[in-house]
Amino acid sequence: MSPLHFLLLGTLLFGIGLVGVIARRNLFVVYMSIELMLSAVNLLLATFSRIRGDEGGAVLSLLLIAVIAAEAAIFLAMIIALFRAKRSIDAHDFTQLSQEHNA
Amino acid sequence: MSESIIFYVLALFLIGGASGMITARRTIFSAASFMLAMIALAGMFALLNQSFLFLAQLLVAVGAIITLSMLVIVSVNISERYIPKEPHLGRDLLLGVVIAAPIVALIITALRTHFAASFAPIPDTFGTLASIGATLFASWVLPFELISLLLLAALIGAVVISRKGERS
Amino acid sequence: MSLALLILLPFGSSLLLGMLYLFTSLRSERLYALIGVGAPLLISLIALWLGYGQLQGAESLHVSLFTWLSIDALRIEFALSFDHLSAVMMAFVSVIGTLIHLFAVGYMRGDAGFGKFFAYFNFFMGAMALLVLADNPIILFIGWELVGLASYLLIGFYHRESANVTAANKAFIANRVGDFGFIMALVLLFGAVGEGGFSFSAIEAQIYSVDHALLSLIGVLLFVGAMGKSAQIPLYVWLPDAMAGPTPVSALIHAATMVTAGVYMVARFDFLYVLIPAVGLFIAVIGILSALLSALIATMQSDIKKILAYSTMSQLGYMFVAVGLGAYGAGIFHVFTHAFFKALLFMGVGAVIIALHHEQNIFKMGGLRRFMPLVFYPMLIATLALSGVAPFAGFFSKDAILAAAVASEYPLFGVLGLVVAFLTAYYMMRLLLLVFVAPAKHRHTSLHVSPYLSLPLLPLALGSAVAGFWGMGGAYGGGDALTHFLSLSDYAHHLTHKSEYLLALLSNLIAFAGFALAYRRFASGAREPQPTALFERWILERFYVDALYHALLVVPLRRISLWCERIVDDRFVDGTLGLFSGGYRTLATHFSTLQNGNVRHYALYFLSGVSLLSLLLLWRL
Amino acid sequence: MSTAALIVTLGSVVLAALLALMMIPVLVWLERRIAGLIQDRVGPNRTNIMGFRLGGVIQSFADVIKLVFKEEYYPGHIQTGRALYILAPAITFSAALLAFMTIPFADTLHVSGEALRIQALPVDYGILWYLAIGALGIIGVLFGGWLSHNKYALLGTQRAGSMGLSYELPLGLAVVSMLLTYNTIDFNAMVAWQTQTVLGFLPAWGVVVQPLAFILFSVALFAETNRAPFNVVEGESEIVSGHMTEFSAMKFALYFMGEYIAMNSAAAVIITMFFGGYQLPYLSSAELIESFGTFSLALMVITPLIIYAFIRWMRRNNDVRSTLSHDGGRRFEARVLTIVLLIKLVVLELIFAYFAFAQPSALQTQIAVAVVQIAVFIVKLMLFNIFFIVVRWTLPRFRFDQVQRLGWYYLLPLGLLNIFITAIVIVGVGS
Repeated sequence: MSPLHFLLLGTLLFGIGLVGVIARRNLFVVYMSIELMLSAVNLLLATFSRIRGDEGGAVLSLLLIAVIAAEAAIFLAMIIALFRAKRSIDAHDFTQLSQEHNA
Repeated sequence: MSESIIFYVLALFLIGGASGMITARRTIFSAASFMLAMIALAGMFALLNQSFLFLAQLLVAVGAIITLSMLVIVSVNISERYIPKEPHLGRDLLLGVVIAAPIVALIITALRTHFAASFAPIPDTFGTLASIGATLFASWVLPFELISLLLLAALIGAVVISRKGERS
Repeated sequence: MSLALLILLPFGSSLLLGMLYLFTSLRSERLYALIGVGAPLLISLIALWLGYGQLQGAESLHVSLFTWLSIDALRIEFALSFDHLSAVMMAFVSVIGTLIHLFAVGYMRGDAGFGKFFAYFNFFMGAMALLVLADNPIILFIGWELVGLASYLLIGFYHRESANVTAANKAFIANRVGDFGFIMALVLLFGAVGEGGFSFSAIEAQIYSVDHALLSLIGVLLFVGAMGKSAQIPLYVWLPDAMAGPTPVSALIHAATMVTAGVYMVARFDFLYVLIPAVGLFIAVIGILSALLSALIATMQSDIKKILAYSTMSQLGYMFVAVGLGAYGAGIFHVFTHAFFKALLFMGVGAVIIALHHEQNIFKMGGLRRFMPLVFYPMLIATLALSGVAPFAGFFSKDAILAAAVASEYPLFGVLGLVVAFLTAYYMMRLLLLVFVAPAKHRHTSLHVSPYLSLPLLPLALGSAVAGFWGMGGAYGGGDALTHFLSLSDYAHHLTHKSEYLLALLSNLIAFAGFALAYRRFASGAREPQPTALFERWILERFYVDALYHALLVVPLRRISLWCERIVDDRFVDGTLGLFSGGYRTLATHFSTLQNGNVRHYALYFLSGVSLLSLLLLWRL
Repeated sequence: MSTAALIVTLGSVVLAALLALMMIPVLVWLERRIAGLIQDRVGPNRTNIMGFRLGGVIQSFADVIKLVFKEEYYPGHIQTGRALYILAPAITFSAALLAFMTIPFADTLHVSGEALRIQALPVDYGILWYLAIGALGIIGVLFGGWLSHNKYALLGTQRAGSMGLSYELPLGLAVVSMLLTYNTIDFNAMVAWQTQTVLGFLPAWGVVVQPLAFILFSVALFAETNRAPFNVVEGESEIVSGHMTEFSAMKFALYFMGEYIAMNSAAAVIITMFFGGYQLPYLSSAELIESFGTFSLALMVITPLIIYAFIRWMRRNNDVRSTLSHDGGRRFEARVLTIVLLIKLVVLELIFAYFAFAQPSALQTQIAVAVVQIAVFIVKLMLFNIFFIVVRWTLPRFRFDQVQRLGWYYLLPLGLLNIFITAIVIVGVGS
């Protein structure tokens, strides 16, 4: 079990998160996929920290966990707001960025 | 040897949980799978001698975030009929895999061909709360403070965004 | 420093008033009036003090505040000067301005825009001071434009009625035509003499080196500017319409001060005009035509303010005759005296209008002498002065002009001037009789006139009576004091004393003839005229000049514009652009299906790109 | 891993499992009996095995058997997600059980230079583990309640989730102030810190040093464990049984047991952090080892007195006083128990005598001290469990909004205030 295993695992997790963001319409799953990608990065950070024997990476990873928590708070608040607005958590229902739907 | 076995078991849970999360049609199963993955990830941290990260992962990622997500599902009462149907889920997932594969492949190739490292010898205290704390407050004070600011902003933002009424 | 104060005080108080009006809820008329009248009062004190210094033979003042523009050879100082001409102008502008401000306090009482009005009014005072004190044509032009702006703002003061806004626009646009001429003249002048400095004294020093033809062109173009500002043919059409503004505005701007700016400017450029007598003749012709035409129109008008407006234009015609013939002193003299009695007339009319609740038709008035003697008698004095009855102020100035005209190479001007004098006497007496003497047509039994409205008339009445003595000609025992004080490049005319007396007698007789005619026709009241004769209809319709302008300028322009809009714009310009924009639109329609507002899809595009790049890198690796 | 370490670890795990699992029937029994006591009635005391009632504990075992053998029934409307539906109670149960695992039952043994912790999970981040794992219990509640497809369950779940979140904060804040005080996250070190004295005579227990933190911590734990007066999650009179409404048989039992284990864990954490843990007041481990002979002598005197009193009490109360009862088994049970207790007394006296008069080895003394400390721990644990139960049956239930208001408006600011004061005091003392 070499460091490479951890790194490959982290990369794979990141890829899975990517697929989730692209393929899913359920806002909750999209949100969790984003969290998953962040966590994959976290795993990589922890691994690098362990490889170098440097705790800076672990600290960074710790800070990243805090960022994940902040992201969760905002994303969930947004989901609540969006759900209240349209009674839906389908990403396809939220297309306010395009002009024709604004009218 | 035993570590290898633990690694592979955890990796199985991790990949399985992650895949289950993006394939499950019901949000609740996604959340359950995600929880599984997060717990397995905590295990990975433990395996990397990052005992504090292990606890932080359990405490924050599992304890707080999953609970919060579930609470949102429950308290906003996003029941079955509000969940998108996603009739072409299989096709979409395939498309996603096709798009993500080259990216992952590139990183993996890069890692395999240009990265050769082994674990450095580490002291016993590596990754413990005291050690991480010392590092954190010795050379990472500014990021730490900034993160606290970020959390405060997120806190206020979450309150403002999810507040009822007043906004038209 | 005191010169700068003359500029800064009114502008500063205008700014203060504007701020107070815009940003505070303060609506105390007392405060606004205090500031609004205080500033002109201060500057008139300063101006009188400085003018007294000039009268005692002090050096003319020059002050350069800062260099405004410095581009290669173009070097424009923001400089002010205070010489004899400025002193005279400044003195009467500020004094009469102060009185009219005082009058306006009474006139505008209760108006919602009280503070705004005084902000504009003080702004006008500042602009006028800038115009009069300018040391070079550029600064003069700035003042020139600013008084135009103030005039525009004040004509359109009651902007809720579209007619007033139209009138304001008309004034502004007519002035722009004149300003175009002015600016062209300045450009040419600068091209000719600019490198050696551009202050009036510098220009005067170099003027002899300029080609005569060019100089004539400059003179004509400058006069075009004066036409616009001073309402001469053919740019006079705005002045009658400008009566839409509040009456104090008409009194201050459209009678006493701003409209004389053209005369002042020509007098300021006297050194230029003496070199080109042909252009002077042209000016005189325009002036006498304007005087005649407007006097004719005035005889048939029924709107009390319009009569005065046409009268103003007619008197301005006199002034241009004077300056055109080279009698600059006489011209400025008439400007000076005219300011007093015309301001007085307008203020009296304003008092009448206020008393009759904004009734302006003279045929609906009458019998007011009983109610407002404090208005009637000053107005009587002003009428006599305007009609040139000795020994009131107008007599001396008008006589000076007529004498200059008679003594010049073209005595026809004198004859026509006398005709105008007759008409003037006629329409002024008609006005006075119909308003004050003829039987009343209204049902008011008691009319109250505020002291604010009547008291400022008294000093002006005094001025109208005695102001002429300052410039009294030699024939009457005076010594042309004003003319000598101004020391402009007057052409010296020689008329024997006897012929002067004869001329004076003639003009007085003519004036009384006019009075008599008016008395015969209107003393016992009259109905609104129903024109029968062709000539009368012409006059009533103001010689169809407005219609002519409409037919000659507006209609063809509109036709051309329509043609441009339909053919050039639609077919050529839009067609070419449409080709491009249509292409873009087609492309955009196709691309916009990609931009469907779904953020996930945007992420998909982005990731597809990354994916392709990754593939490329993998292949290269 | 040495043999001693293996033995100690295995022993600790067994002990923890026993303390967690075997405590459940006892707690259920205690709950019912104390409820009966408070409501002026007897409580369950009839069930017996050959006349043995053990004061009614047997009733609890009967209940367990009933729950185990009950038919597995699934509500018909739960079509999908049955696996997770079954898993949900297990999550809650195992989270509660795991949270208990870092509680130290006795002081660290030092065997041949090796420090052996008497903890099921011998780690030094005990309190963090408790917070991290304890918070997972709520997830099982959320899953189970959501998958029940039931209005009452949904309401209960909403309440559970928001309660969990609101009271996690005062809990964490109280813990932070204690961490500041103890300067450690290790339970053992915390217990060691509490062997000091303050003001010369008071044991430096957490409750003495930080009374406010104790109040905050225990109130928050009452809420976290859904105990009255904060049991709005179940709120029988309002929402049937909350998230447990659609659960039956063993699935229900897991939730049920999970709650008791959580309560037990809470009691254990409270005594570890605020009541000196396994330590006797005034007697640190080192002092106890040093003077264990004297201590044994004292025990030799006290134990017979206690057992005598207990036997008298038992015989008096276990006798048939009423003519209505024809149950001769009671007298038989009392007689048998008396004999058992007397044998136990003799054995104990012998052991104490050995330690008092013979010369035991250092290891023996250490083990004996550990046993004493375990006993002390259990006694404290029981006392605190009884406290939990008494509170439940004494106070009425809060309304849900009142609970939330209490958490956010009072406990949270108080917790922050407490941290503030603690920090100031520590800086002041430290400098």
